[in-house]
Amino acid sequence: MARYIIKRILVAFPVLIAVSLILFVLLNVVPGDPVTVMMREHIKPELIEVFRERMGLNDPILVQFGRYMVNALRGDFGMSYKLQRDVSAMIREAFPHTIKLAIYAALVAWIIGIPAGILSAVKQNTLVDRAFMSFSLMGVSLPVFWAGLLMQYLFAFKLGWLPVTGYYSPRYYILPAIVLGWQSAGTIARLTRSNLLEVMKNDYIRTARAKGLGETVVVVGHALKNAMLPVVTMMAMQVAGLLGGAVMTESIFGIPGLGRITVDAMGTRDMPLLQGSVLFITAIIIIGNMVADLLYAFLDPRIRVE
Amino acid sequence: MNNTLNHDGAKVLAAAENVVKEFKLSGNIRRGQMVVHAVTDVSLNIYEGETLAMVGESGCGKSTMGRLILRLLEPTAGTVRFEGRDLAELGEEELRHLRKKMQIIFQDPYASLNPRMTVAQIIAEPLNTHQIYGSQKETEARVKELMKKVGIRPEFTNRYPHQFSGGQRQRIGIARALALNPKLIVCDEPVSALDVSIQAQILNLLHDLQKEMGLTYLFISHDLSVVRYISDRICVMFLGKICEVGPTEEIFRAPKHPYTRFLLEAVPKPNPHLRKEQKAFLTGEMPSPVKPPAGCRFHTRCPLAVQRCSQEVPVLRNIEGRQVACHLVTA
Amino acid sequence: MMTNLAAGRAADRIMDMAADTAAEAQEMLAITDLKTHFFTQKGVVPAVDGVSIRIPEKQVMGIVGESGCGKSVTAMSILQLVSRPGRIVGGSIMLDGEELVGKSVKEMRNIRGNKVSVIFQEPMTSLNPVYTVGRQVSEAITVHRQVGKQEARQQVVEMFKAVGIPEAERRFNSFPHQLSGGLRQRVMIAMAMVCQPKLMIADEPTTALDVTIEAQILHLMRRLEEKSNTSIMLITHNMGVVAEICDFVYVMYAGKVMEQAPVFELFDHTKHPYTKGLLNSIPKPTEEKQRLYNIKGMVPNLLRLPKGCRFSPRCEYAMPECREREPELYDCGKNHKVRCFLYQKDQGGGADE
Amino acid sequence: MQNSDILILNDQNLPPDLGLPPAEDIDAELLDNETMGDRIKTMLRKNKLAAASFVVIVLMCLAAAFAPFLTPYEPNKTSLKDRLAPPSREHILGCDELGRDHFTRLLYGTRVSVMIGLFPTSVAMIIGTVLGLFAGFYGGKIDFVIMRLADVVLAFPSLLLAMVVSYTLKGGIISIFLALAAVKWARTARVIRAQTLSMKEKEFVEAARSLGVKKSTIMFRHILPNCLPNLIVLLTLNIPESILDEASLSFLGIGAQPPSTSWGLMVFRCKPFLFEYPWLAIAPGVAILVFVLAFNFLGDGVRDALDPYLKD
Repeated sequence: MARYIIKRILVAFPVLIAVSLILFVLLNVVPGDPVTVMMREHIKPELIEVFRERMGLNDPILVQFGRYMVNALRGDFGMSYKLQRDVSAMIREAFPHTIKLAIYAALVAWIIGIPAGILSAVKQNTLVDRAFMSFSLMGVSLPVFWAGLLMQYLFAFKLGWLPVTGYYSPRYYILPAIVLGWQSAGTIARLTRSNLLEVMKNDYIRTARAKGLGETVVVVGHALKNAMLPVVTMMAMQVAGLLGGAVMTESIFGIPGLGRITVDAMGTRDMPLLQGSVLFITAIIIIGNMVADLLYAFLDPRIRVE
Repeated sequence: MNNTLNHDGAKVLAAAENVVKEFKLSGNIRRGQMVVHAVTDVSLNIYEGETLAMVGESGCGKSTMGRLILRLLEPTAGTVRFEGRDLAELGEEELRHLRKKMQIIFQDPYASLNPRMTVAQIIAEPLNTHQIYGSQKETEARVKELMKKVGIRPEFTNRYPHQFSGGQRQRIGIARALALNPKLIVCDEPVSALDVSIQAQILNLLHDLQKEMGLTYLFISHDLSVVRYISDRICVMFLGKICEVGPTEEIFRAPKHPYTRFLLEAVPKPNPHLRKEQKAFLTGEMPSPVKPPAGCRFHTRCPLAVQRCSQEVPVLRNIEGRQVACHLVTA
Repeated sequence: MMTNLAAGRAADRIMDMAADTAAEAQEMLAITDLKTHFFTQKGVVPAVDGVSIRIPEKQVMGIVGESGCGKSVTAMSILQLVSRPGRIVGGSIMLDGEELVGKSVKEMRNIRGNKVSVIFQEPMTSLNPVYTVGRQVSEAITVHRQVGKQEARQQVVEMFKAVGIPEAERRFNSFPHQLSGGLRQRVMIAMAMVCQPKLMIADEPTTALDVTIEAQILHLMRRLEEKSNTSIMLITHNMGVVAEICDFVYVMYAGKVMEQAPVFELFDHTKHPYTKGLLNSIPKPTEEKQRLYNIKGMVPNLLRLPKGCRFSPRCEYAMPECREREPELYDCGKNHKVRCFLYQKDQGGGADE
Repeated sequence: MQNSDILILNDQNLPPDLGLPPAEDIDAELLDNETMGDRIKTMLRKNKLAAASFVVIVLMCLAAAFAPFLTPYEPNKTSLKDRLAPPSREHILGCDELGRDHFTRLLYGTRVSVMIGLFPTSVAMIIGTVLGLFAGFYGGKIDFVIMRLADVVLAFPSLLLAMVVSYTLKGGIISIFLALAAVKWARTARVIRAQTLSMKEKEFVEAARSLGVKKSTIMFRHILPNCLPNLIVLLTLNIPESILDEASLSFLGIGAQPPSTSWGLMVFRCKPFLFEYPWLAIAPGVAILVFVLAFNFLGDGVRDALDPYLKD
């Protein structure tokens, strides 16, 4: 088990570095000179070269990458071109908003998704099943940005129950969390249902019934644990995935989280900020996936007990 | 084991010389690599026209042995010869060519036929691969001939495998193996997935085909009654090593190796009068092929084991017309 | 799961029969004219089509047949665990004088694992991979007996010792994947025996095991049967296994019992052409190498059973009569019954049905 | 190996072993000879929702193809007097902020979604299939390189990666094409690799090897056709995802660029008028939802129908 953990962590590292490299290269081949973006037009052409040299932009890309990574590990993501602020400080400010949103959304997803999935499986091919599954499919098919707008229109503007945008109290997070969580709820419900149905076909379920166990004990006691193994992994991964999904939600609901920063940075072509935030989000997702794997290993005795 | 003729004067068709096969277990980083010792230092001759049976329990390496003989697996060490040629020295093209002479029939009639090919395509594949016939017509005629030979109605050429029963599928697999007129056929548990009544049909078919075409079989099975019916010689394996090799009837009449004896004893006989109240049977489980016991691999389960058995690996010795690997057996 | 409606209807009809069967109550299990059908899209599959089986106390009773003959469905019918789209459509199952057909789901639960237990072919897949074997076996106790955790544990360890699991204490906390196939099957047997059931159904218990392990398991079952009051219903396709441990044998073919006799009688005086065929298809050590006897053709499609005797298309003794109507089980004395017109004249005590 | 009959009979499709009369008179109608196509057809007959979805998809594709014949307006023709006109007989969905007929733009937007659903997905899946086949079949270093690359791609949230790629390529439909293709191949490669690995162990592949069949033939004639059900399933997952991703990217302003029409872009452009002219933003959203939902319903049905093939 300990070795499994070490191995899993060791595998995550190269992925993280490769991801960073790809991002770095992608963002650095963007046409448009960063110096020009930073200084706008108020710069003499001969000075551009000087600045480029001073900023190390003329070095080979791998050297630049190495320098960037060394600094990033020290918590220094450089300065935002546009806002002339420390990128890491901006990320530090934005992250709590995003993580809050992600956790609220995850709660929505779990509280709705898991019971819906279990009920659908138990009542397979009934009206309940069909209703839950249609609802889940809606969640998966819904464009997040549009659902957000629609809810703003309905619950905030028309009914006036909830605030339109902002981030001042938990009330402000209700709509974004529902919008973001619905999609995950759909995924979780569908996965729970299909896993449970699959597990119910196993021989050991027949054994459990032959023992004289009641149907509830069979489902909850014997099937659910097996069925939930992949679901738990999926849930852990989704907390990370929700961070990515927050990009959309935040920009609609005006929450100044990581997603908002990323979208803004894209609009203003603010490279260091964009690079820093995307890298940060991706790193968290990779770590999240790693945790998910470890969780699975911990829950499954076939891996835990060698 | 360099004699190329057996006592009847038959030639050696295929031979294994000190063959070793180890599988590395990946995904484990505990001290060193875990290695499954599937086959350890096995030497064996298969004579032309005979049926040599390999018997043993699961994990004894009999199936691996069959695949090594066909070079579907590469041995970790040792030599496999076919008609006197070392298969390792052949190039890829030469080996492909040689495959015409050796074929295999599988256990699972459901997995051994590609579900997306028709019967005609399946049986014609060897013919097309080696471009045996110039025209499609000739190939088709040969396919129909083969189908008749194995007892499948030739009208069914365009059917898919799932439209046949297990027994019929096994016939199709046999037809595919026969298409190139091979010399050696490795039969890997060909009847163990079939019902008893169907099993008899397939065994008869294999028997008839051997007579008609002069085939040599390496017959891998765990079912001793089947083995007794079909084979001329038997090779008993335990945990990657040969225990005993000899003529079928003699081994059944008087097994020499303790494992062979227990194995024969354990088989439930379809005769209640042979039921014994206190039957001697082996205790314990098969040891792990990852950490095989030192010395004789059978010593942990062998009630006759003495100290020597746990220290010294017994060699396969010629005793009264057979070969036995046991310290305790003497002539 | 079980369709109560059909079972109820069946039960009504059974009530009439119950009076007759009650007389033979010393039998542990008495199945009478059991019909379990599967309602598939392509039609009704009569997997079990009027089967009557009796198991006296303390006996090992074998059911033999090839795949699709209905032997497993018969077993599952006893537990009423026949999966959809199958259900019992008629007949009676009396367990120690108690009618099982028509019992409610709750009543059946109290019987499963308690009075009737079962072990399956694949010990690997029959155990839940995420729980320790000890927990899974003690569950069988706690669900039926009012015992504490500690006591259940003790009983399980006792049982583990009884079925020959070495280091029983330590094995209690093992997960299934840590055990070998033979040990897993012993765990299954422990689970089946732990409540001292009246009947243990063993559905191909050794088919997935190696011969030397098979011999161990068969020996164990024989010993358990002698020591306890449990009757065993052994389902197998292997005539060798039958000869090895059974007292009485039923031979099934395409949903019906073709022949039934005490094991020595069956092997010594085989009567039904199908049973003969089965026995002759097994290569015999005594014979010189010649062609094996084989039954021509295949098991019929249950959706389209042939008219008359369902074995007649494959039978070399078939007479015109065989293709016209179905033979009954004819009593040939010595507790030997055969469903074949060839033995109509031998009939001693009259037809069974 | 003998199956217990209870499990066999549980299935609607009786296996041939049980279902065959003597060899002399095999009765074709009783055999389980349904092809994949048959199964999907049967599913469509039984599953009303999937059938309706299929019709919706076909209609929307037709609408995309024949857009010019279905509306009298030009998608990009502005008309100041019709600026933000409410729905009326002439303009059934009203007009946008530049006075362009909203319904017309919606129709033309269908083209973008249909194309996005089909092309980048197909390209990504072809690449993924080939890479997955090679990785699974050859193993070793090739496998390692391809699969680590897939790991890296899958480590990104796909939308974020698509955003970055699209940003690098300066937006526009083409950049979305490339961005989606760059992201979506990885999952296909993984699934096909896993399938190839399991197929490689199948005895019929070993049989082909023992016959001396060439490796390339084994790969493309024996293994690939057996991946077909997996590919269809992946397709039913990838198409709706791609459509949604395009809409999201366009909504963020890094996808389709004006003046081209795209549903996501339309929602983005009409966002400022949400509270006064809600239909403008709602209509393209409904279009996206209906289209994606239809694909998902159909996909669900197809997956159910192909279930037995996936378990082979």
